[in-house]
Amino acid sequence: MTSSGRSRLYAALLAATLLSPGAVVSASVAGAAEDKTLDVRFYDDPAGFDPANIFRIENENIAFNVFSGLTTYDGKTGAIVPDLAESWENKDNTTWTFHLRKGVQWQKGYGEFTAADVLYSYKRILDPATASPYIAELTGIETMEAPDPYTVVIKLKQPNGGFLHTVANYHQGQIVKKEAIEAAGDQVRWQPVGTGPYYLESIDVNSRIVLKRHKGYYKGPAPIETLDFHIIKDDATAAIALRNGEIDLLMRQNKEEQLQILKDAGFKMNHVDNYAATLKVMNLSDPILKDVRVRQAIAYAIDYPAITAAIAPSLQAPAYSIMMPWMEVFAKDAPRYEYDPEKAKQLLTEAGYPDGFTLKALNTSAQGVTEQQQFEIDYLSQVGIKMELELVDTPTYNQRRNKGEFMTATRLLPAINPDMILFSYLHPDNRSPKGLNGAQYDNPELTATIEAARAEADPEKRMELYAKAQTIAMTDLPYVPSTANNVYWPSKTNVTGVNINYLAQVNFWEVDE
Amino acid sequence: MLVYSLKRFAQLFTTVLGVVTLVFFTMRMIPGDPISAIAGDNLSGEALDRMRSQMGLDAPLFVQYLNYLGHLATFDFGNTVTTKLPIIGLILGALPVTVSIAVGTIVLTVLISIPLGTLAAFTAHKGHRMLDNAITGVAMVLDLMPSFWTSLVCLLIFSLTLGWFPASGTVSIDDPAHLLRRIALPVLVLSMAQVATLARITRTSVLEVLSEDYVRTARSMGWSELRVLFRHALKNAALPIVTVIGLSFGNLLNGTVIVEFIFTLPGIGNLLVGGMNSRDYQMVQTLIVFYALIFVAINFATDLIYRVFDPRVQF
Amino acid sequence: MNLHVPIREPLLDVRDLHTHFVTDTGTVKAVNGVSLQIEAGERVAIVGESGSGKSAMAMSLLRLLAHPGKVVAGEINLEGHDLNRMSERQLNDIRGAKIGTIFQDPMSSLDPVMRIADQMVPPIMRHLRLRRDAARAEAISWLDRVGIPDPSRRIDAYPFEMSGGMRQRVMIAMALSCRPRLVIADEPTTALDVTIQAQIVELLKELTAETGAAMIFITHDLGLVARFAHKVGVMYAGRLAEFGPVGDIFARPQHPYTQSLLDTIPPVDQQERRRLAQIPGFPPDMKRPVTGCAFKDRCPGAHRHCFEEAPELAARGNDHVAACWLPEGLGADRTVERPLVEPLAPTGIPGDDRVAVEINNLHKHFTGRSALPWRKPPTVRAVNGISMRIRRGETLGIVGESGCGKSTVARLLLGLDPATSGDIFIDGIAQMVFQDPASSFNPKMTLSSIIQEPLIVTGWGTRLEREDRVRELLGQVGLDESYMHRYPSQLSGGQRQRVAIARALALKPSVVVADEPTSALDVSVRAQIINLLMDLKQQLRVSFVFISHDLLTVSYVADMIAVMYLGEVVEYGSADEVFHTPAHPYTQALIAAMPIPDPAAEAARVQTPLSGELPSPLSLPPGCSFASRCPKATDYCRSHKMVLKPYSATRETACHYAN
Amino acid sequence: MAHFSIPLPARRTVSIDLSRFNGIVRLLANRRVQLALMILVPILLLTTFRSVLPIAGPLETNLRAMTKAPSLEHLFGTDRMGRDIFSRTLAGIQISMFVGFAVALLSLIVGLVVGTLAGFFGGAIDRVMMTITDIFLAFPSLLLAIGLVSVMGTGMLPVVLAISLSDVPRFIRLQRSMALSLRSRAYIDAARTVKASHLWLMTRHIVPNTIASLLVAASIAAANAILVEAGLSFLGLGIMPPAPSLGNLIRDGQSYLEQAWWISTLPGAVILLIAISLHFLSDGIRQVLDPRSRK
Repeated sequence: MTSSGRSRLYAALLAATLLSPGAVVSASVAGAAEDKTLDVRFYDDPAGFDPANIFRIENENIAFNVFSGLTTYDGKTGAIVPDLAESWENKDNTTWTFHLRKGVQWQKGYGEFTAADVLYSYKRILDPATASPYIAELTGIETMEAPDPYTVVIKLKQPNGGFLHTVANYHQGQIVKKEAIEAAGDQVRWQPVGTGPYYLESIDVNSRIVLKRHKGYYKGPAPIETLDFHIIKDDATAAIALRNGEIDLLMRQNKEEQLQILKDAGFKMNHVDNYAATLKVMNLSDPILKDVRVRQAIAYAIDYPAITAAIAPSLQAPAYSIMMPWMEVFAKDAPRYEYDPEKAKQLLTEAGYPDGFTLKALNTSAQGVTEQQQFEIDYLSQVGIKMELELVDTPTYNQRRNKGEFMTATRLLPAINPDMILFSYLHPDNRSPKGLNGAQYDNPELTATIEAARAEADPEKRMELYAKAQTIAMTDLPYVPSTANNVYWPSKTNVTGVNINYLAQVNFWEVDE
Repeated sequence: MLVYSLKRFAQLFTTVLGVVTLVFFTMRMIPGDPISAIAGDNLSGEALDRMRSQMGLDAPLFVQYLNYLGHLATFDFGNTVTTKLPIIGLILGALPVTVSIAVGTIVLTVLISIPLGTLAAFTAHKGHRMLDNAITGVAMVLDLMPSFWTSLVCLLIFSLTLGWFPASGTVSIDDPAHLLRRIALPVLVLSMAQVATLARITRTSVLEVLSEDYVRTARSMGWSELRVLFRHALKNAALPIVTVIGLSFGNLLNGTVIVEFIFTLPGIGNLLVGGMNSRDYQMVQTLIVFYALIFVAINFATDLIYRVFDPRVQF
Repeated sequence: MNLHVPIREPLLDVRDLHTHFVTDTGTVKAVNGVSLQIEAGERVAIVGESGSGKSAMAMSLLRLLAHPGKVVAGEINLEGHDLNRMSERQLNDIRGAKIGTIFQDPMSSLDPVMRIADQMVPPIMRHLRLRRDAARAEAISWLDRVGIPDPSRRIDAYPFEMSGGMRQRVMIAMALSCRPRLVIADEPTTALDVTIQAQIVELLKELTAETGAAMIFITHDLGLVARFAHKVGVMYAGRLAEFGPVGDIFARPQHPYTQSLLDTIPPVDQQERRRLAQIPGFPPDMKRPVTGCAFKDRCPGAHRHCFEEAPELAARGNDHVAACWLPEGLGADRTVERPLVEPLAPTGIPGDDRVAVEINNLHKHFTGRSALPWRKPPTVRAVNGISMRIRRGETLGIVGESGCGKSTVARLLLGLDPATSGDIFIDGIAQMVFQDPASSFNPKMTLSSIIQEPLIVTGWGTRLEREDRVRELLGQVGLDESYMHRYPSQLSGGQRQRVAIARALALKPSVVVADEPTSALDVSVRAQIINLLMDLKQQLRVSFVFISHDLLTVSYVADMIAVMYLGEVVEYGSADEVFHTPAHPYTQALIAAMPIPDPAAEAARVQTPLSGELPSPLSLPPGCSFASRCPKATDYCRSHKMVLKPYSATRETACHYAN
Repeated sequence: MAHFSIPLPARRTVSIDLSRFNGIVRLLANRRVQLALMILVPILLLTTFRSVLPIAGPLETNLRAMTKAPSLEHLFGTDRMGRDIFSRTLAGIQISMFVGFAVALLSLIVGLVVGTLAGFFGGAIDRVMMTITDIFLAFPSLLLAIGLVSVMGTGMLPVVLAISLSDVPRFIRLQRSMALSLRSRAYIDAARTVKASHLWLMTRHIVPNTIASLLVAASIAAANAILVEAGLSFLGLGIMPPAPSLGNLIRDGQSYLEQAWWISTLPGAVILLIAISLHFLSDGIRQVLDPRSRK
């Protein structure tokens, strides 16, 4: 066989791998012949990988590859696809029956995965002793049952159309093994055992995380034997390490200028666009901001397309809604606020602030005043609004933001479960300090709409309700969308399959070199 | 000697206790706690409060303080607050990195600056200012360049362009050759900042010694100038030099943060900043105790070295 | 005695030596054309005041000048070879080997961090080409010869483990260790106590006689010259003013400067207490070119010619040369003009019997910190039970060597330190004139505010009144009003001491304590200050406590003298009596050690310097504190404490055998 | 280089007479001071009158002139946001100089007061003060900085305090050692014989004689503070951008070194010039104060 013929076959097999999880055996075997190692940049100190207590994307990405959920997200489309559950059905969005995959093996010899593991995992989250911050995600469950080892039936207190997100391979949705948890004691976060494509072989919290291929992974072993994550915090150093060939794949490059250098040097610029929106949270209990015209004026006053084009054409794009355009629920007809300083001035005059006012923006000092903020200050000053930044360090910032002690602050929306976003950010039950509704937003019409949407069984009607909710939200504007963020994982050209999903995560089972 | 040791011990005790108390209450006065540090964009206040009470961070301050002192007295440094890692292990893991950087820097600095400073002093003593000015000037320029800037320039030159040293990679004392390659650039960068100070001190003290009466005595007995320089001047000038080296060693241990960050070295500066950013009280407190211990130990070592150089120093 | 029979060429022949210091503000011509010859075995003293260039000249010989000093012209012929034309390397074979050097301050002239052996042995190895052990043996033998006890052990000591006297002995041993033909001694005894000075001078005399080395002896002390030198060179403004045999110079000085210098010394003979001669003005600024004789501005006999042309050295007798246009300088009868000092009755002011100061059984113990808390801390008994009375208008002189407690007494009198026990009664207030004119004043204050300070602090008068008082005081100490706004650094040493006296007098004190007020001053200035103190005493009827190690000056100034030793007064009485008929062996030793500026008298004295050094004040001997050094001491002395007992009507002494 | 081996002639006082006449004159006559002023004065003039110069404001962005190399229009070029770096540098100098000055002043005052008390009284006061300075010296300065920023937020004041906190112990020690050696000076004894109060002794005799040395230390501390501020900025603890402190300027441009070297290099060169001038200034002050140490 000619070499071109062989590579064509290989490509075909690879395509098959990506398309249908079932038919991968031969490709994986081909990969397993060599003991390949992929050196990956990891950008911060690891904080542990216990699904019940996991924080920050980089740690979540490790967990994403170690654990599995009943469902998971497709790396390219963001759609929910089967994972440990082969299939499922639901009644009235209330009773969810999952049919589990058979023969799935736990890592490190913990045997076969069964329905009991699912029940244990969810109960663990719900156990107050676990002190999981994600407990609220599962409190909607009324009963959980395992009629047989391969079936799980979950009954919800109220209908929830987005429940498949809850059981996805993310946070509370990740399935753990009782025996492994008990064996780890208080070191659970450092001894994760899952059913995912990679297991944690060793970790040096100061410098290195090593993942090894889980040979018994139900889709077949991953092509790469070893994932060697090196902690490199500085973005410029990380770029140099990639250019030096010390690493193969750079997890997140957040400096536009480095992206330019890497692009010019011919590296592969793996990326996902619009993975999340940055919002300006308008605290409606503020006497000035409670006037909707003021909030709209702010939205009209800033030219985000110009800003993103100027400072980070790769990393940012303007955002026009709290929903991302790729989402199913995205409403195209919701109001948009294009740059219009005259209109902003007019609205301010109508609201009684012809000379503007002072907008105090709480922010973290971690990056100092960003270029974006500097532009915002510029733009706002042109309509008479004086934006003053209150910069505090990250813990303080988080604390004040959660307590609602600010005039305006920002939030980065993780944009995967639209229903969850709408509830967390717009439902009055979730007003801070209790929840994430930092705007203190309470519009009964919107509340009724999202509650109805969640319960609605008919998908078309649900979409309509969601669209209505978006229209209300974008008219009231408790959150002013500013930018949508893109995520870049530059790599050497021979690294393939780096598909970053909308949680900014990469499924390494798909990666090869 | 016994008396001296007792005194030292008393000094150590008061310094460490003072430091511990200061850091304990300062840390808790600072807004934000370990829980708020891990709160990202999508954890609600309710969820965080649950975790807070779970971790017992709401006990009365004084009780926490006494508890802490009790643990300290039994050398129990505990675990990190949120990640539950044994702190002593983290510090012992990071210490060799930082210590190698500090030692490397001191060695390189000494190797460069003492000959330079001596040369400058020698020529200045003879009334030739040219070389003296040049040395002092270059040292000053090196001293004044911000280390984060020189770090990147060094990376671009020595790592990217010349390919001599890696920019990343695991550091371990088990592999000294690799360790040396990894710390070479940080050591270079840090030495740049130290050379000026040490060269200046060397120059000043050698110059001072050169005008001492006993140098003239030695010259009057037919000792050559160079011999006088090496046998008399350097030995007598050693005290201020040793003091500065001791001080800079202490400074280096907490001044390596920036290079550790840029060169991705897992040292204790890294731990400190990380601990501070995550409000890990336990971590920061323990590190500070370490710093205080090191500070006192360096003072002690400096004193011992004094004794080697100057027989007049008695304990 | 006559050593200078001209045999061959001289050992050292210096011709027209010029040494300059080039500084930012001008060139100091420190040595400006000196020529002199020294024969083998000859001891030549070079005298002169600060800045006369005597040290620069001596250091020029071996090119040991610090930057920017430089020999710019001249020949320095040592045994026919011109040192000035030698390279550094060649000169290093001369340094130490042919010419040894002894420096002024034994405390700073030895390397503090090197053992004696490491400093002495390598030069011996190098110059005498000996192996290490032989060189070490040689070094030990030299230490032995200079009187270091237990030399084979002490050679491994560090300098700080030795006293100043011992260090100077080491310095001498080192300088002589390579058997040089010439020894240059730059003020070798200035930093030492008088009894130690006598020891060192004797040692130098003996050793140079033994080795046949010639010697250049730089000093400002005319008494030492008389005791020590064969020949004397008097330097002034970088040149030799006069050069000749010591007897000749003292008996028939030819240069007005030499003559004035000799006149400034208080006479030994107290019967005729004349006002001391003063040399007016200042030495010339060495940065400026001098036309004519450098001394002309200060010379009472200067005439026109002196302003036009500098005199060269010209013969004035056998081997005697002087650089003066006047045939005999100021002449032999110059002393007559000086008035007699009005003698005061030793009991103070006639008709005024009041006591200004009374001290009863005064103790001052300094307690150190003990090594361990439970151990008894070490205690220095700096003042150990003294009692004295000073009448109004009387001057009490306190003499003694360093460490005897005399300065502590001063501090106690002034209330600067609290006494451990005993009483001090002062009728009025006490003020002080400090030793070091450099540190006596806050350099940041003008003279006006310095002198006003006591007035301001005690709330005296208004500002105008205080300024008037400052003017009055400046007048009393002989300074012009224009000095009011100057700073201390703008004054000469003598002027500073005048200001110090003015400040001390500001509050009209009943007693002024002067702690070594003249010891940091040059001879000519010293005379001015002593004259001033004598004048003030007569005008203001103020009591003085005059503390000094210089017996000659004290005997000239004081009415009563107290001799202190180890915190005790060993002899106390009228100045004449104590000075002329000392009763206590220590007083006798002090007077014997005191150099007298009269070569004939010196030659006649029996030189048996007091042996040994001051015992440690931490462990005083149980009996008489002087017993360890006393030539007359017996077992009785060593076991019995001595107290002052009347010796005559006006004298007390603390010696068992004096009575 | 004046190491006189000869004792100074008495008339030397005459030459001091004139020069001593006015300390400023002597300072101005010093070559190092002249050099320092030749650099500092034009920089300060430009800084002060930057508003009337024909340059863009330091915060003015210009999307049409992004990342432009130095030219006549933009002497130091422009940055990613099209801001004129020359203008930002001038504004940065103002901020950095203020930081330097404030740190120097604060350290000086605290050092002076505490050091004088400790050195003058000695004993228990001294021991307590020294223990406290020991504790602060043993405390990593970075931690102090992080702590202060957390408590006070970012801005000028916390930066100044954070830098000062690590300088203050050094100033205290310096002042203490000088006070210690001065307190046994004869002129203090002289004042004590007339029962001058402690306050009088400290304010009239100790402080005037130590202030000059502290000033020397302060000018070095000022130069150092400018650099430390730059380091703190790098860690996000300094003065917040867009305020163009020199540290921020270098930090902003640091990662553009390969594409646009001027963004960080030119402001960096200016920091260097200023710091070197401050060192020269302190050297000059020292030389003028102490003619013997003209090394």
